[in-house]
Amino acid sequence: MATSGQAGGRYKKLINDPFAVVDEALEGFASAHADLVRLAAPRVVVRRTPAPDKVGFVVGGGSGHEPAFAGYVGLGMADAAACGNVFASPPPDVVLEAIRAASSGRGVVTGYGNYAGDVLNFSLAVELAAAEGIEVREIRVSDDVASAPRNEAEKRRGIAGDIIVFKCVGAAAERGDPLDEVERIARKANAATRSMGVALSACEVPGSGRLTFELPADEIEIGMGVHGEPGIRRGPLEPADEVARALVQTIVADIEGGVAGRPIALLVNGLGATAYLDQYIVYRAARRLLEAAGATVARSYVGEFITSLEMSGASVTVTVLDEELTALLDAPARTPRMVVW
Amino acid sequence: MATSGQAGGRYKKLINDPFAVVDEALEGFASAHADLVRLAAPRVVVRRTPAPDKVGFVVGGGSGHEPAFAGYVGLGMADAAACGNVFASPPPDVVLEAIRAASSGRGVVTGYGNYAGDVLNFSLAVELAAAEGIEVREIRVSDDVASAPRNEAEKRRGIAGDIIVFKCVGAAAERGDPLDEVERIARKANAATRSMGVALSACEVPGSGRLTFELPADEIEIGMGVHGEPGIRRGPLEPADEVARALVQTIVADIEGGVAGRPIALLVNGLGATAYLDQYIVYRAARRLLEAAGATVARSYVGEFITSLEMSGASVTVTVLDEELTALLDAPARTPRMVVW
Amino acid sequence: MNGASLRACVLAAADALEASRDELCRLDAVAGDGDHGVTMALAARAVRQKLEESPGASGADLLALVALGVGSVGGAIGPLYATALLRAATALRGLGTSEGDPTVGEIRACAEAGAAAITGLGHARPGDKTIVDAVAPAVQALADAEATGAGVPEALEAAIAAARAGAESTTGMIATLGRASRLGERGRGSADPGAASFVVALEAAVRTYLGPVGAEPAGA
Amino acid sequence: MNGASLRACVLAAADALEASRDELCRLDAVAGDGDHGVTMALAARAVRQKLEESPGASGADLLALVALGVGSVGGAIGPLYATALLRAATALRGLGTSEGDPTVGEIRACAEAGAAAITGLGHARPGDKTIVDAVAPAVQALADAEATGAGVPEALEAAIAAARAGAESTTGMIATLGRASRLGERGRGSADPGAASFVVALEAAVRTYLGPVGAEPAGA
Ligand SMILES: Nc1ncnc2c1ncn2[C@@H]1O[C@H](COP(=O)(O)OP(=O)(O)O)[C@@H](O)[C@H]1O
Ligand SMILES: Nc1ncnc2c1ncn2[C@@H]1O[C@H](COP(=O)(O)OP(=O)(O)O)[C@@H](O)[C@H]1O
Ligand SMILES: [Mg+2]
Ligand SMILES: [Mg+2]
Ligand SMILES: [Mg+2]
Ligand SMILES: [Mg+2]
Repeated sequence: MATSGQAGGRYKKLINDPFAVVDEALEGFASAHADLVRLAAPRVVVRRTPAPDKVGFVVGGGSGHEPAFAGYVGLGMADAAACGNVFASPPPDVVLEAIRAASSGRGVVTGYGNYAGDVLNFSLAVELAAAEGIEVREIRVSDDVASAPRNEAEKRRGIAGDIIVFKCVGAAAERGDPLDEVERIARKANAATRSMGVALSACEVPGSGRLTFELPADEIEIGMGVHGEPGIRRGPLEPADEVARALVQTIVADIEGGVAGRPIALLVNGLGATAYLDQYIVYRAARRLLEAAGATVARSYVGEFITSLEMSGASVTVTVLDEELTALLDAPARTPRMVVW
Repeated sequence: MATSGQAGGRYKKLINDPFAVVDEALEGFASAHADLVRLAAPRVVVRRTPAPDKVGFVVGGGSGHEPAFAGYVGLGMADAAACGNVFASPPPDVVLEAIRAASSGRGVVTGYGNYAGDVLNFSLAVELAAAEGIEVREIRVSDDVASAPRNEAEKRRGIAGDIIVFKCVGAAAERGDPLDEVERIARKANAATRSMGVALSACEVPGSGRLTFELPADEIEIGMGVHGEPGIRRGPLEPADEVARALVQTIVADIEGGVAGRPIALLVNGLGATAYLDQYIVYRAARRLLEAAGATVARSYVGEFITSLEMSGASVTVTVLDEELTALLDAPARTPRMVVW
Repeated sequence: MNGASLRACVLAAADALEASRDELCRLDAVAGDGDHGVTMALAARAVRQKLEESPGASGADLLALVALGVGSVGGAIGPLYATALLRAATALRGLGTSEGDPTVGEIRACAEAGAAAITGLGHARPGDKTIVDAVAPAVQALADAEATGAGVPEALEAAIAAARAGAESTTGMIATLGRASRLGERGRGSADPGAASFVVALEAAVRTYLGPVGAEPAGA
Repeated sequence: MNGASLRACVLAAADALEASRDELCRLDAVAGDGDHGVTMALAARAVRQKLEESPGASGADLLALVALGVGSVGGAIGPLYATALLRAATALRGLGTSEGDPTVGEIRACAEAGAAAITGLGHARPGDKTIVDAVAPAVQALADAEATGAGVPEALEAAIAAARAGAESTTGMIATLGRASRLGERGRGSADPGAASFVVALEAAVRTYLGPVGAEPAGA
């Protein structure tokens, strides 16, 4: 049985030392976007020009998900990003450094995907920050409906919904909202957001010498996460319309009150190797299904927002909007990988 | 020998009918970015709000290169994009429709990569437009130094340099430059721009049932074009620093007077499946080499600007800048896939 | 030439091109972008649709529709076929023989007009490893047949044989035009896809026109 | 405990983890994200660097350095090891025995403090298919050895055996915590990578401490 992977079940990569990928890429990133960001410490990306008086916003997580997370540091989004090794949460001292950089005395919010490693490391950092007198609120994005049932929604992991939540939180902080307000927005945006993804092929953590999983040549994994964590089922490779139907149906069924008559944001995220052509075909299918379910697609985002190295696949994210969230999504942002104007 | 390709030497795709990929993706694209663009005809993407009185700018080419070309329609870049089948130039009537939509009476410039098919179809369209009284100037982007020697530079094909040229031309047209001026800018930007790429794996034209080429598991193709046209040599997969060296050396050797003491724009383009991590590692290496050669990297662009479906690989583009080109690159743009603010 | 027959010939060529999709993609993958089979299959679809939309079209009008259909696929091959077929249609119209069966000379004249359009637009010469290497010998074979007074079936069979030999000869050539032109030596050893697809289309069309081997022309 | 010896034990564990990189990635690929071998190899590098930077460190100070090194890799495993080693270092410091060889009871006390830190931070219980399933039995084996008055070599061998049995038992378990927890039945049949790497590290460290089989403890 043929296995997924570029060649011989492995991927060819444009890298040097497999253990240096994160630091080399961050050096490149910081120099390419030096007008917007800089490296405050080895794994800590901060705004070139810090915002003087606002609630700080720190994002972070494992590397290998670019443009997440450093790509969202800048005006209207994050003040700092804490970057870990590939698919590994940054350690507490890196997160603490990011919190310090983001702090201008009005408190800090940290936003990250709900994974065991991130929870452990960020929580420790938050404790350390508190000991330094910095008040930090944590928001664990948990949009992946495939990762836990609705009655255990707090166990769900965070995938592409990160970007919707980060955009809203960043905009709220940027306009000067106080800490409680920014935290409220964070929880509200997270609660309004649901995602589900599908993987067509695996990726390879540099240095691991193997793919993150094996998928038969004619199968896909429905509900897979952004690290190759197994999803809810494997099935044959179906047309994009059918794949989109599986994702959208599960998402819509999870939204209390459904989507009929409601404005939504629709985000399609490519995992890395999926062509834009395919991403827009999935978007088209998802949009048709959501409109058929009575939703009004008020805002759309298509592209690679949070990837899994060179994995092939995509996810669909739906956020039920109101005026407040819509205004925050539309607020200006100028970051290396998201510009809203 | 293992061949490249996702699985069984083929790629899994999120598509429906392989012959409908372009139209389905364009439907998705136009609805996702309805605030900026609309479909004026089946394969013709135009600005939602046409610019009333300026030189028109039409870009176009085969599909499968997204975000090129429709992704660059909008304020500060193109007025219309003519989209062909996958890896096939749009036919003359589609180009003509785009020219008509872009024309506001001050003439039109068409910009496209220098490929036999595009030259044939665009030239025929330009003749048809002339018969309707629309004056059209053609700029064939020819930045790929691997595709022909320097003394036959007019035979070179166009790859990621497209984006630099399109940005400058779009900005010149937007600020109201007359037709001669816009054409001058187009030729100047093209003359100042050189690129070279490397492919690590192939892609699959939907419906073709096969990869565009076979590459052994441990080899890369240096100088490959954005459709999988063979490059100048095959070699072993080397570290990113070595690959970047091969590209940058060839590019710099091709620049009359070299880069020492000159400001340049450096663009690294991912072909589709190459992770951002890898792109930034290539950027870092290219930047170091260019700086070592005495250049000042004044502007940087990293990402997927012109892809080859799910091909793995990257290209490096260097544009020798002056104040005029720099100002045009920095001018505001608001398009579905390029926002400069 | 009989209109219903020309329509049948075109549809047969369309079917044959679709059936050759995989092989044509394979040839194009050697040195080009691997899409030629898909492009010709799309052309076949587009042509079929044009013919369905105009069920009454025949003769030169039908050729013009085929030109529009093939031309709609764009790429390098679309405008070459489109211009060639439009010029052939004009030549056919000029002959004013759309009711009866064409003579060898009439066929030759139309083919010549089409071939001239291809070289006029694409600037390829024999030996450049393009469709011209199949088209030019076929036209020459028709001219030779005309000179020796051969019948239509014989002339058309000679044209197929010449086109096929020409396409096969591209295997030893190095491309100098189009996508494959930067390959140099590495492209040698594989036939030009455009030349190959021309043989596929020509053979299917002629076989349909001539009917089962030895029978009278289908349109007679 | 002898400082040089502890250092040697740690370096042996680092070597062993690096040598197991592929196998640990393979285990993590079954149900997790396939990086555990890379993470532990990065931890080994970081620890080695910390030890090189402080050539004089020994005892509790050395354990604290190891904690910082492992912790620097982040992920789920980094903070678990870091907290465990820091607590073990504190316990060791409290014993005030850094000069002589530790007794079984002293080893048990440090191990218990470390194990408690892991469950306190990660909230995993035995049976959840985590590192706890290897750590908890090892600590229990030390306690049992202490109760029966066994010697240090015997106690440590018992700890290894118990850890290995515990790690092997995770093969039949379904993960309920961490990345693998959404896999359900499909995760069964493969050992937990964190438990497996703990056995690798423990075994290498103990073997170095005890020296060649039958020999006196290396630090003696
Ligand atoms: N200038 C030209 N003159 C004649 N034929 C050409 C020319 N350029 C390309 N061709 C023909 O087109 C064929 C390629 O067609 P196709 O693959 O459909 O187009 P594309 O190159 O756009 O992918 C070549 O095999 C060759 O026969
Ligand atoms: N809450 C937890 N308590 C104890 N151990 C855990 C917990 N979460 C994860 N682990 C351990 O961590 C291991 C995974 O480590 P690793 O692959 O390095 O981290 P990540 O999950 O961040 O990729 C698991 O096999 C398990 O033993
Ligand atoms: Mg991990
Ligand atoms: Mg093509
Ligand atoms: Mg082709
Ligand atoms: Mg892991």
